[in-house]
Amino acid sequence: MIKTVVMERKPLSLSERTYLPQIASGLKTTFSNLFKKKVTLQYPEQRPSIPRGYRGVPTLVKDPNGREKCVSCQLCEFVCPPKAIRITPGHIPEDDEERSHVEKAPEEFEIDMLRCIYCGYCEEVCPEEAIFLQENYSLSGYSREELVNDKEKLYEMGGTLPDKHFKWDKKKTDEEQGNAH
Amino acid sequence: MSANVKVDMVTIILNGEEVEVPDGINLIEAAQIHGREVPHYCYHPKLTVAGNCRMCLVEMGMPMRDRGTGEPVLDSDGNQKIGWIPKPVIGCGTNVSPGMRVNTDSPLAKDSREGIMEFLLVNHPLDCPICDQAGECRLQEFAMDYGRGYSRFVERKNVKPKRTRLGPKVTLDDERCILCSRCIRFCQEVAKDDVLGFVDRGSYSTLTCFPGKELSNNYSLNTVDICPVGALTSSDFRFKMRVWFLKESPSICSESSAGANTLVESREGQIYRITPRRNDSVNDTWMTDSGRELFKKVKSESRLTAHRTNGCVDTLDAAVSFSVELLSNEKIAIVGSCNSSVEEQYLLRKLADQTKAKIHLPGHFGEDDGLLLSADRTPNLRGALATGMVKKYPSDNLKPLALQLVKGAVKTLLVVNEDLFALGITKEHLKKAKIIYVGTHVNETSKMADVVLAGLTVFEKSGTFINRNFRLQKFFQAVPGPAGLVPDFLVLNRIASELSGKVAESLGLESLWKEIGKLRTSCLKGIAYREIPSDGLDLDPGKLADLSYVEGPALNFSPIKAKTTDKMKPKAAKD
Amino acid sequence: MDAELMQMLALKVTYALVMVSVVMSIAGYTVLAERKVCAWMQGRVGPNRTVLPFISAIPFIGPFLRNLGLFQPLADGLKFLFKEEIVPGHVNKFYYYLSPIVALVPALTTMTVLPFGEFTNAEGFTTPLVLANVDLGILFIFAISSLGVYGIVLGGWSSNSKYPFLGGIRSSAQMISYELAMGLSVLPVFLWVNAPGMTGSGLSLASIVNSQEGTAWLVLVQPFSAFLFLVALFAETNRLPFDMPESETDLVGGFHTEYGSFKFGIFFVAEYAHVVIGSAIFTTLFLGGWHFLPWVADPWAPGWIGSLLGVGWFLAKTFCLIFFFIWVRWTLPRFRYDQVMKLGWAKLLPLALVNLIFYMILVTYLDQASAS
Amino acid sequence: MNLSLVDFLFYVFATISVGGGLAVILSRNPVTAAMFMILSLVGVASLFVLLEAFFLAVLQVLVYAGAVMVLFLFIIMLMDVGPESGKGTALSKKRLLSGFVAVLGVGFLTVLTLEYSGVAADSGANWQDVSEETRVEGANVVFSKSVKSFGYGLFTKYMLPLQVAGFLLLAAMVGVIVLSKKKKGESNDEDTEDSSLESSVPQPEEA
Repeated sequence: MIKTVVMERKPLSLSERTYLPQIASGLKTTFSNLFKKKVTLQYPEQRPSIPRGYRGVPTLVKDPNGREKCVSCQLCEFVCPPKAIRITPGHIPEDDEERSHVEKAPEEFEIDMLRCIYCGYCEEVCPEEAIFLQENYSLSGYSREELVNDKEKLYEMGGTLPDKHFKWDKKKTDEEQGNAH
Repeated sequence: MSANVKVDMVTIILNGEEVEVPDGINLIEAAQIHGREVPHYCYHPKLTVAGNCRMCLVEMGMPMRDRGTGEPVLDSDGNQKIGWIPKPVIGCGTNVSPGMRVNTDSPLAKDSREGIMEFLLVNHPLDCPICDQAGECRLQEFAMDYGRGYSRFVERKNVKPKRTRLGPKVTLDDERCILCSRCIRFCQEVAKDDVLGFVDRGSYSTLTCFPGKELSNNYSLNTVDICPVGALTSSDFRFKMRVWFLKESPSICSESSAGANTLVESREGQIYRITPRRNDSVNDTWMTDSGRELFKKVKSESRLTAHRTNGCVDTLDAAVSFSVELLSNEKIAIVGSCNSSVEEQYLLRKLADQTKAKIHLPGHFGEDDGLLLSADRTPNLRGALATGMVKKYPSDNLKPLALQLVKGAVKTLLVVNEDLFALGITKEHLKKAKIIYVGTHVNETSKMADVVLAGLTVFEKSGTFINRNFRLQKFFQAVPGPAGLVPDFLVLNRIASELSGKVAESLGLESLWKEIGKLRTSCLKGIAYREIPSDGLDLDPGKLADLSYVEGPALNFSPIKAKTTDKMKPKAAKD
Repeated sequence: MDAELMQMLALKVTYALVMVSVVMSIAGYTVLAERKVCAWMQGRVGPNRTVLPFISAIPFIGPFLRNLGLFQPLADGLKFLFKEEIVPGHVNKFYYYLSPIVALVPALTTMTVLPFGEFTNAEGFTTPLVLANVDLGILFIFAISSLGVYGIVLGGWSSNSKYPFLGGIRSSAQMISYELAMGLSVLPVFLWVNAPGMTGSGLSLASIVNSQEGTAWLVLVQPFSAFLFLVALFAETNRLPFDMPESETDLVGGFHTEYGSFKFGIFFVAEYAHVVIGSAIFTTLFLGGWHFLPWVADPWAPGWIGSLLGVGWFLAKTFCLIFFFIWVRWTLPRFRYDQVMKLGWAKLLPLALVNLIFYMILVTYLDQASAS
Repeated sequence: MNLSLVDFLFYVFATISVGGGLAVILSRNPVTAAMFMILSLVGVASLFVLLEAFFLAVLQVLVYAGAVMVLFLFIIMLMDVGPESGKGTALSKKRLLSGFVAVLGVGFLTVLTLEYSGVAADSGANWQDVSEETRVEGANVVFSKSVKSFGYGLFTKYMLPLQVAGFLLLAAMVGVIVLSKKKKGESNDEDTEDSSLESSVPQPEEA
């Protein structure tokens, strides 16, 4: 059992009770700070370095073949706490050589950045690794409509990310060789 | 399943617990009664047992008897010895018998399930993100509950045809099929349209339509409902919405007097699909394809979304007071509808009594398909009879009204949701008559009407229907109606109140039913709204049974007259 | 009215206008100084974005001025001017409008009796540069500046909202408490200056300044009085560590929480005008006014140049004091309300009394000694 | 009438003082009344300025307008004194009596003023003469606008009245302290308003 020791505060001396020496030393500190190097980041011209794993604006990415990865499973829409995501699912037509085996793709994909709270759940839940919160953090617009990112804008911001899975590529190879019945 | 049939109970020992179950049922049902889930794919309570998925494997044993003497074999403690069957048995194909020992979660049963799950998943594609079944997929659920959680399969998965068109409404993805054969059995046994089958063997086995045929009967979408995986999907609902977003509201199919129980599935005020709701006294677990399409009329172009007086959009207050003005005149006739709910028909009858109007009721009839599409194509013809709105069985036209119009005996017409011009009335007849139209969609009558009171569809309001079995069934609002519209029964109530010079009280279905329950000569006497069970209430038709109904024998239904003459044949359509 | 009177009036009005504009612009730039100094002390750079179209195009000088934020007060003023006037519905309209005026007017009025230099003409006749050379200068300043509290109290009360009200109440209590100590702390100064054998006459500020010419500044003679006066001055100008009426951290914005746009701007400027005037008074009383250095005669010759240099020197001292105000604000935390009250009544007031009595005795003793 | 600037200003300030005084009585809102009182006091101070009694004027503003009235306002606001209701206009005995006293008082003052200002007697002296330096009888003290001589006057010829006034004030202060001091064992919750007031009013005795 540890015994609690009550530390008595040392009584203040007369000079301490007037506070004046303390005030003087405080003044000295602030004065010396006048001439120290400033730490301000001149924001629009200088940009901060973004740490890894930063959660910026959510974007849609394409796979290395430049194909749409999102299959509109709507899990992000489901998991989104502020209901910022709105997806209209759509078919991929059968005559689309590249992607017909994927079957489904979003017809429209909207993220309302006025609602988004940058929680990153959408990125976490995405089974196709199609949605990423990237480094862009400054977002502004003149109207509410402008801040609703549609599919086109989301892909424009997202770009292409390296992909280790090539899921649909494998699927296609399987189809072409091997186990087709 | 009828209550009056005495069911013998037998005692079995389920997971070491002594329980009583009805005699003759299989182990899946028996376990379900006592809260134990036995996972299964091919078994369906309304179909014959196939026993080909092997998912429902359980451990089973019987008390041992000596083969020769039939004496019980006792162990050293003096208890009867249990003869455990060395291999697991399928729950669906094994019926209970007295003293039976069943273990649904013994290590053997668990191990069997895990093995079956692994086999089923060997070739099943990981399509869940794009698969419409995701969220209501048995394979997903059981893989979570009973699967081993990882795959030892390293080879390439089978590739089979995807996006195959089975029929006008059904799309097949063969890769996802687990060959449970539910759809095949449904087509053979219920729809009586034997078009589906398996071809090839082993891993090449594939579900397909027989050559030259397609799955095009009016019950094809039930195969989608019973498919435990995403192999069969509705072409219409395909990729429209994920099922976990959908809100389910119990409703009644308004297609015909069969009154199939349904679930209306909607998201944010928009209906995406209608699925059947199990009711063993009405529709089992089925419904028609045509009935699933009815929701499309809710948002159609021809929908009436605002009240009108003299062709101009107006408020409800104005429209009602104008209607009251018109109805205060002499020579009024009312055209009721078999599509209206019981409550609306009752209020219409009240209105007729107040205005001394005669009610004409046209019927809508078609072919009877012997299942769930009856010859009477309205949901509530018997409601009109039960509320006493009409006494006679309706005919398919309005000739008496036409005659009266010609005679000039009718000056004002209140039409509820019927198109007069489709029922033998001509513009010539209506020259001098004022028309008040209460309805949901634009038709020739609503275009001519002086007052249009826009109403709500069956999906936007609550109420009750009486089906061909004289079964009183409730339906509930699934989606909000267009802005500014109120349920028809409230509109009719306002008109009725204002006609008698009172201010309309706010009215709920509960309080309206207190009034309806007071009808003296009706079979609705004494019924309270809240006491109607969710799966319906059988009414005693009384004298109404003697009318000549048009429906023929069908699923869970035999015409009452036929029943009296033909007592020998039990339940004609059921097997 | 005769022409001479008219001429005199016109001249006085012109002087007053010049004075007002000078003080106001100093107040405006004090705001800038506050923001800059605070930023520097906190390792930031402060306002450095405002540009004027042509001046900023000048190489080197333009960017330099921009970095100093020299045009910021202009932008701030314009912002206050063009912001939407929002008058909350629950306020007492009349007093709500009145209080900013009441706050600003005393701050500007006190400077009428404030001498900031002197002019010696060819005949050697010296006139102090002051709008009204009143004999009772210091009392006048106390009297008028004590009226300034009404602006704050009324502003807090008329806002009809709890935080401004608390700010107003605190402010009035604080002003009353410290006015006493302030008055008592300057009494020894006048006692000293008016003592037999000294050069001062009455309560005139110009004579106080002139009594410090070529000899010790009063801050050296009466450091304790100067200290008490300075502390009371901080409290009277509502500067940290005594900014009870505002106390952003516990009262949102204090008395001006419900004020916006230009009315807030007036409050703001009034506060800084108080600081400027307060610094000037301190300079006058204790720092030798426009005179060069203690024990050093003014190195400039009398005449226009001399008086201009004197005024400049006066301003320089004032600016140093303003800087001190800012410096203290960004160094010290705020006192709690009860601490402020305790300090005022239980510490400052007795100390001032003791100080006064000490100088009374001292002056009498010196008088007796010189007489005998 | 030929108005000089000083005359004109006199009438302006007189109007302000008297009007302010009337408004103090007539306004229903206590804060407004207090503000008018300040206005009235400032008006009086201006009259003092016209008399070239700067010291008095400044003291008037400093003490009354600057300090006393702030306390007034402080109390009014803190106690949350609402506007007077307009009810009770009926003539009660109390009202009649107070009206009578008021009329009597005003009449008395008017008579006194007319009598002693010399306006009624049409003497050559008018009120401006007061500002002239006049020797106080029997003493070498100059009663003037100069602070120095003012001080001399106070501490020589008027020493006794000064001391008496000071003693009276002291007595009043002691009385206040005695009255406001709580008896021992008196519970705090008897009247919460007072105690809350006490805690927020500066209490020099506490330290």
